[in-house]
Amino acid sequence: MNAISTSMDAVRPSPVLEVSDLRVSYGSTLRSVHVVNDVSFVVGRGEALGIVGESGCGKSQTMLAVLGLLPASGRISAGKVKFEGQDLAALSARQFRSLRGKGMALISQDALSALNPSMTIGTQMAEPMIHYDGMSRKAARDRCIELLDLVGIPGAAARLGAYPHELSGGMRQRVLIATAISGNPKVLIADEPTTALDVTIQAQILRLIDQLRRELGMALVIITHDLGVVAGVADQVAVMYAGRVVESGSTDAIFSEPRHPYTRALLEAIPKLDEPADKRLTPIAGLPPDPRRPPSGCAFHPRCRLVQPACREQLPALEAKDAGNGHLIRCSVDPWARSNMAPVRGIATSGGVS
Amino acid sequence: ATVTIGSEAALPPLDPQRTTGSVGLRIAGAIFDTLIREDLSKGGSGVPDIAPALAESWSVSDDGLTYTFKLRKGVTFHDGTAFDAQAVQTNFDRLLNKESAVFDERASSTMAFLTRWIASSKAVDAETFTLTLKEAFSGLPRLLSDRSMSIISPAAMEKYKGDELGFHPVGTGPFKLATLEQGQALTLARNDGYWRGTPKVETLVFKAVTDPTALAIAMQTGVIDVIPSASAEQVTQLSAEPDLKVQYTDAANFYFIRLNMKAEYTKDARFRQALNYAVNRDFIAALFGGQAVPRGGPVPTGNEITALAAGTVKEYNYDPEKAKALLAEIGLKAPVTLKVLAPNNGPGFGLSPQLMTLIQQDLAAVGVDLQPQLLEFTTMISTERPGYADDVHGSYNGWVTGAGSAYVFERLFASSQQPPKGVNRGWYQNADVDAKLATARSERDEAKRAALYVDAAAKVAEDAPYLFLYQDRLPRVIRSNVKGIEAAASVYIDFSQVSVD
Amino acid sequence: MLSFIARRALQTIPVIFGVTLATFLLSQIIPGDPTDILLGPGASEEARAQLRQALGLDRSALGQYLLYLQNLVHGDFGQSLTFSKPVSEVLASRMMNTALLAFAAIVLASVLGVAAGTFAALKPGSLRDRALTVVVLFLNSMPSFWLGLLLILAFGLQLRLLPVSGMTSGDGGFVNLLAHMLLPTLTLAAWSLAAIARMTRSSLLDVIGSDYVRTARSRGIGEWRIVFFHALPNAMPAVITVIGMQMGFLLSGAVMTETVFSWPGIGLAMYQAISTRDIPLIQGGILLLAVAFVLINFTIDILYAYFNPKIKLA
Amino acid sequence: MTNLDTRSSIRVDDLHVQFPIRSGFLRRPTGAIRAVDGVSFEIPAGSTVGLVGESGSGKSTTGRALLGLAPASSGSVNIFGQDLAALKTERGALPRIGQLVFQDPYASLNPRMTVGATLREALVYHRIVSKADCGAFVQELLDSVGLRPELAARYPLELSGGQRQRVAIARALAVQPEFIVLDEVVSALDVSIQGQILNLLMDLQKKRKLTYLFITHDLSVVRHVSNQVVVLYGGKVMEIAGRDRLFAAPHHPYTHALLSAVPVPNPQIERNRARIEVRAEPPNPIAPPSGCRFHKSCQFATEECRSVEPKLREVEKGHLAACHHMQSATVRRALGAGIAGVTA
Amino acid sequence: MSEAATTAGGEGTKRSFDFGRLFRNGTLVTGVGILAVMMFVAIFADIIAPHDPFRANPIARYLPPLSPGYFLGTDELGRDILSRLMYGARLALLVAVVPTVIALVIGGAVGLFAGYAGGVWDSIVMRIFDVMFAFPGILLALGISAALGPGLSSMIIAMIVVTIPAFGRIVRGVVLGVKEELYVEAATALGYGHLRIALRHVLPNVLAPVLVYGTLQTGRNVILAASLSFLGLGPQPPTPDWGQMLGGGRMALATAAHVATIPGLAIALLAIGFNLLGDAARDLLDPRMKRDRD
Ligand SMILES: Nc1ncnc2c1ncn2[C@@H]1O[C@H](COP(=O)(O)OP(=O)(O)OP(=O)(O)O)[C@@H](O)[C@H]1O
Ligand SMILES: Nc1ncnc2c1ncn2[C@@H]1O[C@H](COP(=O)(O)OP(=O)(O)OP(=O)(O)O)[C@@H](O)[C@H]1O
Ligand SMILES: [Mg+2]
Ligand SMILES: [Mg+2]
Repeated sequence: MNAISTSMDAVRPSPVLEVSDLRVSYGSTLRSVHVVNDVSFVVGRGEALGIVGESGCGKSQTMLAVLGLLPASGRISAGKVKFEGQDLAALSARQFRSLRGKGMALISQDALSALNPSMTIGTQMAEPMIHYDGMSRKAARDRCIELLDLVGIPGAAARLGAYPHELSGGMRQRVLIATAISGNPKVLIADEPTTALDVTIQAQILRLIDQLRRELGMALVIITHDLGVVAGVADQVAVMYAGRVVESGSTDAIFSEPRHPYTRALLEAIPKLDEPADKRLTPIAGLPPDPRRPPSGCAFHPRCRLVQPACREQLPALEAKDAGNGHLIRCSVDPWARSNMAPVRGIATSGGVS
Repeated sequence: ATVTIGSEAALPPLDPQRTTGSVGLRIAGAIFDTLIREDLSKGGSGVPDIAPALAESWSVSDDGLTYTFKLRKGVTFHDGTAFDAQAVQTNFDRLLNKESAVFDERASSTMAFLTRWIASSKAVDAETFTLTLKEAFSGLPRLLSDRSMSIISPAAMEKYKGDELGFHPVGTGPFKLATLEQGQALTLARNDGYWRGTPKVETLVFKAVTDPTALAIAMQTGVIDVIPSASAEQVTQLSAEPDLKVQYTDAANFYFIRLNMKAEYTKDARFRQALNYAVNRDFIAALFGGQAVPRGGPVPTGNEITALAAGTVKEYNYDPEKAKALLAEIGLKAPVTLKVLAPNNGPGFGLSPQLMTLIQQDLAAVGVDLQPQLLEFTTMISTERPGYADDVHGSYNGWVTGAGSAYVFERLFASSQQPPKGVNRGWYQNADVDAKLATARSERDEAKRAALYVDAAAKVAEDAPYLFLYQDRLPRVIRSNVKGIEAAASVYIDFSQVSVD
Repeated sequence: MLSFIARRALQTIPVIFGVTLATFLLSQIIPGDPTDILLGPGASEEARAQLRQALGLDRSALGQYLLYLQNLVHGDFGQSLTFSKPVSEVLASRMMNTALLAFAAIVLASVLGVAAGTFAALKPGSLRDRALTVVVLFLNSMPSFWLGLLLILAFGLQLRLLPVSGMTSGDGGFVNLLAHMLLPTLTLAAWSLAAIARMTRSSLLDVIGSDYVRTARSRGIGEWRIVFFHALPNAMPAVITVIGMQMGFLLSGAVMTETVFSWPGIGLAMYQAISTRDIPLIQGGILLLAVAFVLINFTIDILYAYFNPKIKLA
Repeated sequence: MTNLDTRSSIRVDDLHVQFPIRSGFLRRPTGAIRAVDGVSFEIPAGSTVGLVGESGSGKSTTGRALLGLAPASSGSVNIFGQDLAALKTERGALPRIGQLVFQDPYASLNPRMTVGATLREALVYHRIVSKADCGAFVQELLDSVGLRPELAARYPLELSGGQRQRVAIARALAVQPEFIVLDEVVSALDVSIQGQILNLLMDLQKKRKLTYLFITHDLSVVRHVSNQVVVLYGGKVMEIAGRDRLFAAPHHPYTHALLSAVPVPNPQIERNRARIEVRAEPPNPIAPPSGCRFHKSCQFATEECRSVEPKLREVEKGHLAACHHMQSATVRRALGAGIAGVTA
Repeated sequence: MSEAATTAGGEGTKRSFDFGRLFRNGTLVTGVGILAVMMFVAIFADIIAPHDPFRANPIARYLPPLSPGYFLGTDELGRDILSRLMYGARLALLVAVVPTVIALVIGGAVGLFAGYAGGVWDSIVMRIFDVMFAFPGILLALGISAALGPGLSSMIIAMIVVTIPAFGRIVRGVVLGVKEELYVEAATALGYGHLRIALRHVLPNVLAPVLVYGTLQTGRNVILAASLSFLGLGPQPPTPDWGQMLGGGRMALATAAHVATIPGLAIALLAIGFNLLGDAARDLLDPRMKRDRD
């Protein structure tokens, strides 16, 4: 459908959200734990960025940091977040507040717990409109109905008086999307918006988000652990591991030509509908690291089949290598580099990698 | 002007003939009159004299059996009913005549100490009333001055039966009931036509403050003007206040452990004497912060015979060696365990647990193990009422009512007063004492009578049926500007004389 | 909602029934002969026997219980021995005083407790949060009668600012009543205040950490609105439960407080009743307070349901 | 697909499971949740049957009913020739034939028992080995699920999700069952761990000749592990087919919708897929719709679908579907188009 | 198992207990510290008490604190307050812990049974608990103590009766939750008997929250016991008992405030000790169990 927009030589649109060298830490400054490290990405106007990674790799923390919603015990200890060129750290609490909802909006993972259980959905949706945008109750109500219609909730007017628990999971997720887009945000951040849903409903919701993004011209950051979801929705993909981005680039590039051993391993570890059914999976051995005790060097080295002595000592930088066109990887081995076609020792013996 | 009296306990219903505690009887004195009153206008030690009240005068027949009272004229009850002989007769009907419509079982039993002497009563004419006794009894006028023999309006008596009367007290006294807040507070208004002259204060308020500290604070802060019965701590706390004065009434009373003549050990007089020698009464006085004086014998200060008895009636002193010697003489094998009942609280018994501890310590020093059993006051009374069981060695108790009269010795020590008839619950019996008391009872020569009582008391002291302990000095705290409360030897106050500067 | 109320109301019936049985049994094990106290020491045996019969003391235990129930139904709680009045009258005249004290205390405890808890929860880990935690811990661990004595010591004895006993003094009046109420109310409220503050703090922290509060923030809702319109209403059910339980404790805590401050309520009457073995009054007082407790719980459950949309609709 | 030799398969026949709904003063049952509403299928010994369907479709309940853990109100279950009802009466018999592994590895292990104790308990309780030999057997079990022996001394809290799931599997294996219900065993695990567990399960099946009922909502996983697939919707079977058949040529519109919704990690395919949308909410299990359970969501629904409940019919050997219209040319054509390009 | 070897490598939580963390937990350290001191004093009262706690000397009564030889002064009988406090610690710990433990065992057993058995049994037990619970604690204790006559044993009985329904309800509530846990279903699937499931799988998982509650309840029972003996329903004089010491000192509040305030402080301190321990235990054992329905 939008194959052209992400083609290699397309010029990327002007950036709305720029994150550079972001670090999120918990605990006292002496014994702090960095759950997000050196994370940088740029989302252009109308663009869709997918952030993928396993549980605990820091996806949500990154986005909470961007939105200024880290819990009291956490903090941004380094790096910068810019929204439309404006450094968010320079904003007053009040300015930041008014940026939320209008500049950036969030759709969170669990739709039941993301809606206030003791307020009707109408009240929740209309709240910022009435209290911050000075809309009349009537106008706000009309706008809510319009929004619910937009996300495909039948009988919207009648649903305004419902409490969240009276709606099914799919409907709640739609309500959440409606509330998120109610301020016409420039950036919509969706943190695992479909994990709790059935596949059929997931497909609908993803389509809905995609469609709204196009219609409203929003930029989208979608966080997920499901590679399939990203493949369908995102233009750009960032793969995170242990708090760091290990590979990023256009969706096509990442899926057709994954360069980081982790990205590759991830793709091979899951059964896929488009592959022979009997193919034996090649799981990634071991477990993701505990952020309190990060491994030395490259965080992935204990699980990497292509590990080299250097990997244990030195943390590689996220760099273009020779991939070009914004495709960045964080690997000192870079086994699939074009200039490095001779197989590295270990690939041949490991077997499963194609 | 208003005078507020602080009460250390909840205010009971105001039916004087049913009430036993001093809290209620104290208030009764403000509302009611008796036929004969105690003259509280003079301070100083000694039992107050008796004076005419509703009875202007009285005479005794030669056989000592018939008392004739000439009643005061022109007195009316607060409800307008005229006071006359018929009214007095109705009051006695309430206590004596089971056929009468006003007869009250409870009042009758409460007043038994008086009515047991009376064979019959009669209203001769409007101003003349006679009481015929079962046997000669010279102490009758003093008994009639007891607050519980207050004369109640016959109209009220007919109107309010049972408990109700206590909530509608109607008497001839200096004050009449204005408002009543159950248990907590009571307001009395002056009776303008009072026969002893209009009282000097308009209102009298009685307020129950059951916490002693709070009562003292109320006194400090001016909420209350009089604490009629103060504790040692209250006296200490309040004596520093410039506008308050402390008054010691030294009315007759005694506190003791009554011993069981039927129980092991205590049936032996030597053992009882040993106990009396073993206790350090100075410690007890110290415990009461000087508000109590040691009393090692049966005759309290303020009794009719106190002066006479001095030096004649033995007072035990602290002599543990002697106690040990006596115990050795009996040849008791230690440890000897004594089981004694004691109230755990109640007016007059606030320090009971502490007192028991002290005595325990003293007795332990001579090899006697005292095991006090603390009970609610009422529980204790109902336990001991039929007389001590054989496994109980005695109980801590006190005696205030009528302790000024020599007749109190008969009430406490005569064998005729053993349960169920009386309060000789320790089963004390001494024929000699009984004989002396019986003679004294009808003896009309005051000097002879007194001498007989002194003899009896001396015998009693020798027999030591009690472990004599102490006498409460009954201190009062009064605001300086409140006048007319004299240090007469009585727990009561003559409210008709109270005034405020 | 109606059916919920009805169901809940039906549930209280067996409980109240059980409560009457329990109070009855309590009186059965209390030693002491009521005739002693009623008639005084000098009464005759036949008078005693008569009274026993009149009181139904000669019947079997079951017979006595049935008589007791029958009397209860007619509003007859028996005759108080110390007050020489029907127990119902004694309790009725004092119920308002206790209710007044308990009500003032629960209002004070709720308002201050919720305010303090909220104040602490807004900045968890801050100095004020810690200070408050310590205060709450102290209030939570202090015997109320001791606190009462300390207050008497401070305000009555040292500062001589406030009256320390009874309900009124002098001519009374509202201000006078308030002055008398202050210390007992504070004493009675202290423990509940601590419990309410604790619960408010912890459930508010729970709610503030919840997903929907974060979502509300992500939509640009201000802190003030978050706390008062999003967090507090959702923290309320837990707080209300605690407040409800506290009401029951306040009624019983009144025994200690009323004793210390000579407050003429049911608690003081019960204390006096206990020291004089006034069985009917003890029985009546316990029954009344227990039933009040049951009814309060009933009300709280309804309130709880009201705040919880999931039950409201059921 | 009927197998005449019942001893070599597990057969479920017209299984119904209902949970009573109680209400009113007396908590009387006033209705029932029809969680499983007439389900029949067969699991040949040594094979894996995948049970798929959306949340609430009755997958777990079916699995639990197979092991006697959910009350079957009617229908029969026959496990390798023995009737479930009969097995239940004999103490310990059922657990030793069929075991269960749950989705949530964090909740399915007793947090107060060490791994060793958990395994020992099962072994000793069922007298698999004597107490004395227990230790060695525990080691063997741990080894068979790929865990180091020293883990026996740990508490579940000290294990990762994948390790816990291995312990749960070991616990099921302890009683040496022939049949295991695997209820969403990998759904809660990280993608990188999923593969480890799936491979382990497949290896164990081969080694121990196990029969699996594999419950999942993830079609890619089902395709990877099972020989046959049963598709549930609203407590009813929509379609049963061999794995390859089902993915290549689904006959039921619901199966098709399901397939078309699975995201594929391939941008080219994803962008060009036609999706069949499921419009309505899942059927209410208390008052299921008349006719076909799926008719409200089905784009091909006709009047017949709304009133007449379709029977499960054999489309070809070993392939059954419950749809009035599956033979209709339009439907087949419409469905066929969506699948092209997804399955290789 | 190609992945087996690597799976087990270098991850997972360390077995070793983090004592450092415990030590840094101020709540725990303070709570344990207070209780340890109290226990020490209680155990060694004979040795460390400067005076005979019973020795009365009214001549030297109401000595203020810091008087020579009497660090905390003397009471209304001239007894050494410090020594009485030390001996009183024994009783205070006893009446706080013993009734709580007994009530925990009885209430816990009944609650476990009711929660696990469910159905009619549950309803019956819960109605009985409801009735017991309908009597506000102090009041019921007061009634029972009054009924059985004052004294240590009747006070303990009263406290047990009052505490049983609290534990019963808590245990039942937790059991209801635990009963729904998957590991209980797993145990059922493994064919274990009811008794084994109740005792081996449900009970241990109920214990932690119940012990936390128990510790907090012990703190409450410290106060309940003090209240009862303040009212004269506890151990009888001259037993050195804090509540009673406080009651005895009450009458001299104005003239010798220390006699009442010092034992009150001791009571509060002991309750604080248990409360802190309970709070710390709750945070350590189960951070999710923040709610305390008091
Ligand atoms: N409040 C906190 N205090 C300390 N560490 C935290 C806190 N919140 C999150 N973390 C840690 O930060 C890391 C990243 O968490 P994050 O929620 O961003 O993961 P995620 O990638 O979103 O995972 P998931 O897919 O499970 O949502 C985790 O290791 C987590 O343990
Ligand atoms: N114990 C129970 N009591 C009452 N209803 C139940 C019970 N267990 C399941 N149900 C209901 O039965 C229906 C089927 O539930 P089941 O758990 O079998 O679904 P599922 O397909 O496993 O769903 P999921 O994918 O969410 O696990 C649901 O409507 C559910 O609410
Ligand atoms: Mg996340
Ligand atoms: Mg399920």
